[in-house]
Amino acid sequence: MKKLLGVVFMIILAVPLYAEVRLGALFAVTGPASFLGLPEKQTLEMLVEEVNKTGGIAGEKVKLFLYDTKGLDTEARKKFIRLVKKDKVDAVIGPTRSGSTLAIKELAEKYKTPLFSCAASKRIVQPLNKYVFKSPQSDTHAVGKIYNFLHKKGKSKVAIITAQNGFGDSGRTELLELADEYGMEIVADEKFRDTDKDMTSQLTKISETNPDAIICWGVGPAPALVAKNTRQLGLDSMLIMSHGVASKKFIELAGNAAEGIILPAGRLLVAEQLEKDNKFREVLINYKNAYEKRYDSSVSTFGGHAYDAFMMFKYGIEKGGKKPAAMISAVENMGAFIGTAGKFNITASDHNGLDESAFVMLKIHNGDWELIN
Amino acid sequence: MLQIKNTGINFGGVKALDNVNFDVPYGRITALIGPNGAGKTTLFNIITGFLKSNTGEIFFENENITNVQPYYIFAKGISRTFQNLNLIPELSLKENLLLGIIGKDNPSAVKSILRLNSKYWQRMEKKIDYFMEITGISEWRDRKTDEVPYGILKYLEIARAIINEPKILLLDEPAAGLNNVEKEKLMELLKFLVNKNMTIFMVEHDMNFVSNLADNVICLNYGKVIANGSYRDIRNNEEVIKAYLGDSDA
Amino acid sequence: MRKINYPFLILVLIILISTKFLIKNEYYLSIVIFGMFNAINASCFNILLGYTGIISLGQAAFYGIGAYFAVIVAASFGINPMLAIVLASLFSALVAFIIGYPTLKLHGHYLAMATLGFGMIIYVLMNEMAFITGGPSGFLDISKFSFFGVSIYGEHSFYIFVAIVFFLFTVLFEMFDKSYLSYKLKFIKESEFASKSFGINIFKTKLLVFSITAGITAFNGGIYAYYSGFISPVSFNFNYSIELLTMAIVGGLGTVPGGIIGAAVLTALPEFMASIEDYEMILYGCFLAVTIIFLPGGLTGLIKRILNKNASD
Amino acid sequence: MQFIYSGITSGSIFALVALGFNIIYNTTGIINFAQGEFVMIGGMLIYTLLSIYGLPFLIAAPLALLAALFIGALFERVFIKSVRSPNEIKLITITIAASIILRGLGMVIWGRNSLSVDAYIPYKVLELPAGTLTSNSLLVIIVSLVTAFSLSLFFKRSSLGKAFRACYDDKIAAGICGVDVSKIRMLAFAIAALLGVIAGIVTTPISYVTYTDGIMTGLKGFAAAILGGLGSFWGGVAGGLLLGIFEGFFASVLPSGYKDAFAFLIILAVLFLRPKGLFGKKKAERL
Repeated sequence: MKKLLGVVFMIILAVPLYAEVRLGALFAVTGPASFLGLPEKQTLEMLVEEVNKTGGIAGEKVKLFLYDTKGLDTEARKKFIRLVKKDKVDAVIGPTRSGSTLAIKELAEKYKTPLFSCAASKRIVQPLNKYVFKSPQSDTHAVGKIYNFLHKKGKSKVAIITAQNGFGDSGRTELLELADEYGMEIVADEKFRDTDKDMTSQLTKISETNPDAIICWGVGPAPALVAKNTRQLGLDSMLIMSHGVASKKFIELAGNAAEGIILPAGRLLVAEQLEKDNKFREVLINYKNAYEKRYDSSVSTFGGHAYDAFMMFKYGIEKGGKKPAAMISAVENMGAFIGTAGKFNITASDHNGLDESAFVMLKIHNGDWELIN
Repeated sequence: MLQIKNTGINFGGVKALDNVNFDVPYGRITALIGPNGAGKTTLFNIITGFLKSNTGEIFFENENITNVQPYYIFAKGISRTFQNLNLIPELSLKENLLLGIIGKDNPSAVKSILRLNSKYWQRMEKKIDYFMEITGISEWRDRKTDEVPYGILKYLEIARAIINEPKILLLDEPAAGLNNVEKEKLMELLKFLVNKNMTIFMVEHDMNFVSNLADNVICLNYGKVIANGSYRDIRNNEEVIKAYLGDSDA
Repeated sequence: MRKINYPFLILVLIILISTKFLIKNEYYLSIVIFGMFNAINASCFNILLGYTGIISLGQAAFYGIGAYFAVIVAASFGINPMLAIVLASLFSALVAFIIGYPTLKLHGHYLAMATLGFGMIIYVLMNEMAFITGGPSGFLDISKFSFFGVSIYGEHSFYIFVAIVFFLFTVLFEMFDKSYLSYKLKFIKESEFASKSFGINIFKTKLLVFSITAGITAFNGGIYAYYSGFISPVSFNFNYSIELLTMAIVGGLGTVPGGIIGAAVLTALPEFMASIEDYEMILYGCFLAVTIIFLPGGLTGLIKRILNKNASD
Repeated sequence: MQFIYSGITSGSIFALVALGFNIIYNTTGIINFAQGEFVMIGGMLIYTLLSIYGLPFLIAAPLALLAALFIGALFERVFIKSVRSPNEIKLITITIAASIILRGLGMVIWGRNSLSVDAYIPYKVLELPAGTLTSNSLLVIIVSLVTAFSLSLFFKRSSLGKAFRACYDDKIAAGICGVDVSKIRMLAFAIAALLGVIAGIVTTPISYVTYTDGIMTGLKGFAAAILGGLGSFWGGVAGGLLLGIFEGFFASVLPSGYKDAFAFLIILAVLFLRPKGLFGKKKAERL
């Protein structure tokens, strides 16, 4: 009897000894942004599983707490507090949307919990918050890449058509702000809603201004409609999309209308087309193959954001441990690392660490991505 | 007291009321009879301001009240009841009775919420008690309307219509749905009210009820007054007999 | 003039106080805070629909107007947040008055459409007037909240503040429920025709109720903005108005506890189901459906029946 | 001018949804907030039958329509008929609950991505005066109009259709005269679902289908029905087309961000001037 009690006692004692890394995650798994949130969720679940199979991080298993934000700010806020206060996580990956991230930016500092956001807005890291990192490229870089490309082609009359959501709004702001710097003239500034089913009215207005290029900034099915309607109206301007459509799904939806569309995107989509000795190739192909094998659906750059965020987190735990300050300083001193979005160089003053080189320009050709050199 | 002059109304080309003329004399009971669809309730609705007449004028105490707003007509001292009762099931009888008075007194909402006008409410309680007494529904005072017999609700509705002490009471089929005992009681109540100098104008189907009460009967058919006189005159009027027989043929 | 239901108010007070002392975890506190915001909004919705018979699918817009107006005014003119919230509340009441003037002449589904359209227009304005609202990306520049010099920050102090506001509103709603005004509204709801013929100025009364509830909702919205520290249009779209509708119905229309119980249950429910993920939406819908199908008086009706049964046993 | 073409295309879909609203409104007096979900389900069904089971369109479409009738009838039996002591507001809320359930099912069954099917007829751009229309858009317009006309014939000529109208005029009287009001109700939901599924089938090749689509589609259809006047058959059609044209018009003359606000502003203005919609009839109130 005494022996048994002893064993029980040992087990009770042992539980806290058997420590684990507690990782929180917030993704918009349902709601209008769910097609972004789902690959992020799947990627993270896959990575956590892999890491645990190989002994965890720094010898501790990772326990994942994942909640759905439904794409809502209030939900993100509630669930973040839940992660911090109820589940007592060491760090949080996500949320999917910029708005949701901004809604909890201050809370991350208040609760001293590192946050690795998967949303793009540069307002997430500017002004800098010590506890908040982000893994996707900023819109500034995408816009710069596009304007550079147009500049080189000698085009300057640009019409923009942007989505009425956080992503489109952030892109629009950058497009307008950077236009002067690159000598671009914005001749039309139109908008559409994610739920719109027809964009020909806006595009007719655009066609009257006769632009060299039309830049469409949005995510989801709506940009595919923009592409279709552009073809329908027979506009011969160059059609440029944002990195928001960088998934195979977009080509499927837009069908023939996708042909010839140009967009900036991470290298993930063209991993196979990279040269053999390209430093990104191995990382990208490994992730891509693992994801596509596991979930039987084609990889998207959004899932890649979760991948990169997890890599930051993993490094932070490995080198800094679970103490927030130490974890953050470890990530800040991570040095250059190759992620799916590009080459990160996170520092104490730059919590994103990507620049324009994270993007490559792609062209859609024969239903597939093609690298433009 | 109440004068209907040349009143007419059309509903999509159909003349629901056509050149109606009659007076409702002071301090009497006047009944408006006629087959279904004759336009009786329509006339009530015109008098109380819910429908706008196309022609004619209505005078109340020599004031032209044609097509004015319902609340103004109410303020002038014209009160009415309805075919379906329009009582509130979740409130008690007492509270339903209160509804008859607040439109007239318009007690301050803020004071009422903050419970500052208790003197007023004490007076109202007394008033409610009195009118429940005369309509004979005191014992049901705090019951909800779905817990009491239909006849009681009819009395309650009349109590609600007279609690604001109107000059003239318009009753839309007061005897409908009542049993004989209840009808007797109602007749007594109405006689009592007339003795108290109230004028009553009612729409009623029950001829027995009308014959016992009405000093004056007006018969309406297809929107026209076809007879006007005492019950005895009306009963022998050929057109009235034809109208009712025609009705029963259908 | 019925008697005020003191046991109910005392029960609410006890729950609020014991929550403060029993719940230390900020997560649970934050859920309770959200529950109280929802409860005030749902109660306002309940006064409109359950008492007066006005179906307003634009309540989220008033909530949003309150939130945006308060933070924008405070940020632009540097005035005290509390004053800004009061101003927001007045502004929202004014907007409701202007909108209500033509709208409240409509009835039933037409009224629903008009208020819904108003909500959509406000939503578009929140998105498009980016120069003052920050557009779809949201409004970040929200100052710290203080109440007569007492700084209120974090879940614990906000809990106390919101709980006080919530309790005061609950007392107000209860006093309203027992006043003649609530009878008058119910009379209007039961029959506009009859209430008109008893001299009630329906339009004026409706307009007054619509404006006051809009003011309360906006007041609540202002506090919400300071509590959350970030607002963006998605929090104030059509879906939120629909949520308020379901809260009021599940709780029980035309009763004071209705809005509160409905809000409490429907705020807490998704938290319990958070780990079910994909099936959450279906379960939530089923819960709603079952409540509506089997509980005619909502949850309040159910509780009343149980209490009455016990009392008669 | 382009806005007229695109307006008529999207407007004819709004019209179909508005007809669904009207049919249910006329027999039950309620607004079915799940009407938009029927459209979503239509798109999903045709996607499943065409792209997953690989059936030819001529088999898939009738199958989807049959399924629609079944879903609509089932919907009425499960959600509407079972409500205890029903009143208008409760019935409306139960349709909201149902729409949440349908949306949830849509997500679980068909996933979160937008789905698309190949066009049913060859893609062609028709050059029209000052604008263009695709062959697929034309198909949408034709199918919607044909559906509306055949439905109006059904209501006018067939005895079942007459029973529908009797129900609208007076439920109690219709019941006395031997019309099975409960059956008519179920049929009304079946027809409404059918209309939704037709709309879903014709739009999916053009504008895809996503599980969240129902909310906006339903809202626009509701707006169209109100604009035309609730319960008015051709009012719903006119309301739909007008709403579509308004939207296109505002998108093409104003900063397009404000187009929805203006579309709703127009609806508000119409309601203020004509409280029963453009073609709504005032039903005599019983006092």
